[in-house]
Amino acid sequence: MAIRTEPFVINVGPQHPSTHGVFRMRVTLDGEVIVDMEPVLGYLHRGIEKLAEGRTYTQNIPFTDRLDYLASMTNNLAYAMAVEKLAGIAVPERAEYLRVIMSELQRIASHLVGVGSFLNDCGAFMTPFLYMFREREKILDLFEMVCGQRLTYNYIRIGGVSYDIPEEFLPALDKFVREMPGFIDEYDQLLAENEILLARAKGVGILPKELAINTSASGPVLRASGVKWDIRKADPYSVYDRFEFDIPTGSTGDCYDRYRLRIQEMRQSVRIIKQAAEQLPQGEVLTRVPLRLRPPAGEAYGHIEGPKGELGFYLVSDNSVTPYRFHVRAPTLINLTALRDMMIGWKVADAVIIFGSIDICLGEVDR
Amino acid sequence: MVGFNPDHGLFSYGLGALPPDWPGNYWLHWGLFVIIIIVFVLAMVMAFIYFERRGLGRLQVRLGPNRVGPFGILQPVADAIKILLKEDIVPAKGDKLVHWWAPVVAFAPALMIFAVIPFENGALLADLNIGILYIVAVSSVSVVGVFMAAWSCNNKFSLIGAMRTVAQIVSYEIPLGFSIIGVALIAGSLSMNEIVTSQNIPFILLQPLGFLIYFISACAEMNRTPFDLMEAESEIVDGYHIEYSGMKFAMFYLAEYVEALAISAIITTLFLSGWKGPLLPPFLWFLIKVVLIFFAIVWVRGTIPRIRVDQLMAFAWKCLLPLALINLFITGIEVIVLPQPLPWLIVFLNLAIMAILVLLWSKFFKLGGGRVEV
Amino acid sequence: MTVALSGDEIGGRLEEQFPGSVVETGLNSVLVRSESLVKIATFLKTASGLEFDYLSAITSVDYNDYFEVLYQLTSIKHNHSLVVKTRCHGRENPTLPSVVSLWRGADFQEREIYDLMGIRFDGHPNLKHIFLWEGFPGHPLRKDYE
Amino acid sequence: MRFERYGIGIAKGMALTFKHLFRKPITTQYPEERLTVSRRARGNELIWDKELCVACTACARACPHGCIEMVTSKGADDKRIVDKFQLDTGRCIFCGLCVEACPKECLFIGCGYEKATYRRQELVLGKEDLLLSDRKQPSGYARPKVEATLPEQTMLLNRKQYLDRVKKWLD
Amino acid sequence: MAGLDIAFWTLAVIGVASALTVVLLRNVFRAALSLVLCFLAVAGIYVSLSADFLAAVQVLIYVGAISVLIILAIMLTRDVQRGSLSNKFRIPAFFVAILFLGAVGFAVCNTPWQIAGIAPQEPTTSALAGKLFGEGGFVLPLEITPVLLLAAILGAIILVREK
Amino acid sequence: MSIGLEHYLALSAILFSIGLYGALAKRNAIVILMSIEIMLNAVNIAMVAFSRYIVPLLLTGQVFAIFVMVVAAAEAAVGLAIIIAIYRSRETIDVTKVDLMKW
Repeated sequence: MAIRTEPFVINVGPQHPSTHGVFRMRVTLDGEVIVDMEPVLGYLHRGIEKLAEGRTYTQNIPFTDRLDYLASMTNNLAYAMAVEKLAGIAVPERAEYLRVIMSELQRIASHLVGVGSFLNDCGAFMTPFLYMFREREKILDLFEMVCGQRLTYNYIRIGGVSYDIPEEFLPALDKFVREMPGFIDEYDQLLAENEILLARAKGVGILPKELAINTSASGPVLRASGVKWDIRKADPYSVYDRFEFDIPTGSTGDCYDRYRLRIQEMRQSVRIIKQAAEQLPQGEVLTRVPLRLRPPAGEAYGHIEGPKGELGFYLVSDNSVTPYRFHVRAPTLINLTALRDMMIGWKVADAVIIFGSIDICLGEVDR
Repeated sequence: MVGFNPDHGLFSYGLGALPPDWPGNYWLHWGLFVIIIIVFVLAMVMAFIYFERRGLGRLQVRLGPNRVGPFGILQPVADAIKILLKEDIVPAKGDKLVHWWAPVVAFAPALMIFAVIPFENGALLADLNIGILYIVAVSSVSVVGVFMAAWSCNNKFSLIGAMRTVAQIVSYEIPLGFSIIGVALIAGSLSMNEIVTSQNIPFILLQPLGFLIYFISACAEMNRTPFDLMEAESEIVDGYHIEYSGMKFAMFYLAEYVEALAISAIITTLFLSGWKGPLLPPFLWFLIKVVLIFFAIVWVRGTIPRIRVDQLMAFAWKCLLPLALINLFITGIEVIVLPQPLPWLIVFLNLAIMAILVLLWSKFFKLGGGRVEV
Repeated sequence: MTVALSGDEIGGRLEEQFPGSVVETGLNSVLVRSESLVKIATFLKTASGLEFDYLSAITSVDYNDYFEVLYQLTSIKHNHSLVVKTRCHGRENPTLPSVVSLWRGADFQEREIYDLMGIRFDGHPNLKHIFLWEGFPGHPLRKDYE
Repeated sequence: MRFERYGIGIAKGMALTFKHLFRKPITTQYPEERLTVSRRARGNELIWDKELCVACTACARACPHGCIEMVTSKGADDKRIVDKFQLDTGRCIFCGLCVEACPKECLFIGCGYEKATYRRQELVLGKEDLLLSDRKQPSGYARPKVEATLPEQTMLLNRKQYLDRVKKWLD
Repeated sequence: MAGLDIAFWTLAVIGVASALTVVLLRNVFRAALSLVLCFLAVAGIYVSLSADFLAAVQVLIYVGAISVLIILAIMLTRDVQRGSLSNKFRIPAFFVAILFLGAVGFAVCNTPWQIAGIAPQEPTTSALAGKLFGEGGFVLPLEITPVLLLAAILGAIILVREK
Repeated sequence: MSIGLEHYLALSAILFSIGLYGALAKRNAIVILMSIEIMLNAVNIAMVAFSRYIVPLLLTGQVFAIFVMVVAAAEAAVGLAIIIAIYRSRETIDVTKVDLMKW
């Protein structure tokens, strides 16, 4: 039995604590139930794709940092891989290992923020968020050690990584890898079995498997729907084929699955980092490429499994120093496609957590 | 209740704590006591704000406010000064008069509750013989304040908040009332002071289920996590006080903490034998228990996520209310069948009953689901 | 490893199925006529052995003479990929058929291309500006945009 | 979802938060306590060694934002001299590409990070502001020689030892 | 009995004034708020009549429940609210009210009330309980009231339910 | 003259007349309901006053006041439900416009 009331429209965002940036949802409500939802984007559109056409290949790396600012390392990596594919540059082995370590650390950091803010949206008053930020700080410390910045790294370069790691990095990484599983257990203990969270998130915002594939969802959103699709396994890049790790998948594709999946992926990332740090070879870390690189005319699409999904860079070169076309396949923008279907029929409170469980970053959505 | 004749009225029982040879007439005592209570409440609220912020900080492995004064003890003062200096904004299309009065209406009932809280034996403003009923009645008035605030803002978020408020407060008042009646049955009185004096062992042991129900529904009444739906920051951006700033917001903020203090004091009085306790002076015992209860509230806030609105209603009507009714029923039988209560027997009996009921309800009660076809 | 299917082979199959639809074939790509895009896309999505159920990305490139739109197709079932390209001419009102009915993942990407590159997609259910505001002059990603 | 677990999940979470009550807070009390930045830190400043500079403008060309302005002229004995060297730190994104591009290793990025000002024009650093001074610490970014002289960042390994070092380094 | 006098006059003035605003104000929401004030004044009147239990119940039921329901109804119907307007019977209604007032006033003044000079019973709670549940009390009517309430609730649900 | 029964009865009568006027003269259904509540309250005052001054020990008036409150609560619930139902089918709560005896 439903009591119908006058539908009214509210704007969730662009300034709203739970839209993770300047995202706006025009939500039509019937009482508390969402009847219609329309995402409104573009508040953070900076035209990076156009800006990149006027800069050299190397100069574009700092721009990729600013796409998904919560996962800059993987953005660097995807871009560098696209350019390497375009120009046919080989990467030293040590650099490949460092890239793997960095991108897995970045995956953990990004998932920490994603899960933390998801739980915050559920109404847990900042506690899980701060616990997760505590570990994220450690990862940022590690990043600061290798490249001197905590947010916009500009570390992974065309042909390798910019610098070799300092000597204190490996012991610190080792300590982090040893401690991290314990912390992940703590997150599990904190809220994974919490009855209220189960009631809030389980069965809420289901994205069915077929719809997930059809809407080109990627990353944890796709895998939570039960599709075992991870580019690290499906199309192994870098040296991912040398490590043992599992691809966790969800069963129903609800918010709870997406949350659990991120936690499980953190465990897998720790596993990968451990193996990579053990196997880390000696040697060069950067193939010298000319500063004003002129790749042969052509096109290349480099894609990686970013923390938020398939991050791809499509580059067209006309044999000049600047890319002719620079296109970003932004995972979070495309993950938002199914947002309306996931939200309709749920309550306002669910809208917020469904949105949170997709884990978007507006820097990347709007570019 | 101005202008009431003390000689035959409700207030003639009160002020037992004052020495009989205290100079001055009744009204002087009364006025003095009112001032003492207000000062006490405001001081406690300051302390609570500090306590909550520091406590939450420690639960979240950070320090909490520690800059203003030693250990940040003056942080509430700094907050107050900051908030008083803020610009006072009234929405242009709002109802100005109602916007002005809403914080007052929300604040006054919270303060009025303290008229019947016994701080020590007999040390209460008015030992009403309907003490508990008075509390339930007065605290239901604060809904009107929330309503006024929500309406006068002319904001859709605050309107949603108001709708949630009605649903929440009206629903949770029922299990709240029923769990209180269990206590009143055992104590045989509605007067707060008599309830304390009749507690040879704390009623939390005799009424464990009642305590649980009261604690949960009191959390909902004063809209604390996990029931802070009406001001849910991550959903409806603080609900009814979305458009409030400056002094008027301070009043709401204060009302929230006064209510938290009042609830802690009521729980202390009803279930934790109030000011009673060995060795230490009664007032200190009272304070300790109040702070303990408040810590529990803060602790819950620091851990648990928020519940959803339909689950909130389901929880009140399908879980708390039946449990409260069963509890009342069992208590009634116990009071009749065991006229000379064997306290410890009843303690174990009630604990066992509570455990069985909670387990049973865990099996029956379903929280979740909630998609509506549109 | 995702197998990038040979463009020549697929192009041959497509030409067999829909004569005259394939313009040229590249290493891993097929350039098709825009009129037969939806037909070909339906075929690629459903034909056994191909089953490109996942549309990774849509990209548009402005080559001054014409616009090229690329569809990065992936089959999750068979783990292979293919790039389908199509072109549209004319700078005033370039139009392509929409593939939203096949892959809903194209929704936001086609809107983005419409917004930034100015290519209309026939059959898109909600072709509006996505990043820029309504009434924004010009299409920023075009090469002649100042 | 049934309440099958009788509130055990809630109890577990409550136990965890209670445990955290007795843990040491992770807060760093900023103005009094400071963490040392890493040896490769890229702070909000650029340091220029005037003597070594050959005025090749590689740094200006490497900058993705074009916030470095360098005007050179031919001086005596055919050496190029720098007439104007200006960095707009308000637009700088501290990517470090200019430092890497410098062929003579005469440009350093600094460790300093408290550079807030009230006026935008104060963020524009001229020739004199870019020179090395006592108050500026060149960072080891792209400069291994400098890096070797700086203390390492070992917060993750040993907090106490690290904080001691910080104290020492500050004194 | 000066205290009682002051209390009565204050409460009476507040009650009458707020009741007048309820029927005279055009803003329905404000009218509902002054209705709350009127209810509170009536509760005060009960206290002055030493019916303390009744006063608490008045606040609980009228302020806490009925007025909240009324305000909720106002909010639900806010898009058709055009204020509280009067119909064409305003002047006849006014005369009817005055006439009624006159008649009652006449009756009040001309009836020889048999005032019992004894002090009222206090506290009333247990006495009321005895009256309601005790022997010779109102047990049967009291048991019928829940049936009435149940019927009202069911009726309300059926009325607002969607077909 | 100290306060007596007459005062309370007069207050009751005034409140009742106000409520009567409101119930008769208003067009907004919710305001009519509010006026009815005022009338019920006025009656309650009279009953409690009678009880207090004429049979102070019997409390019958208070018992009746309680019954009146129960009735008032039931009336409010049903009345508001009717108003909501009318609002939903007619998009109005103006009683003068609800003259069609048809749902």
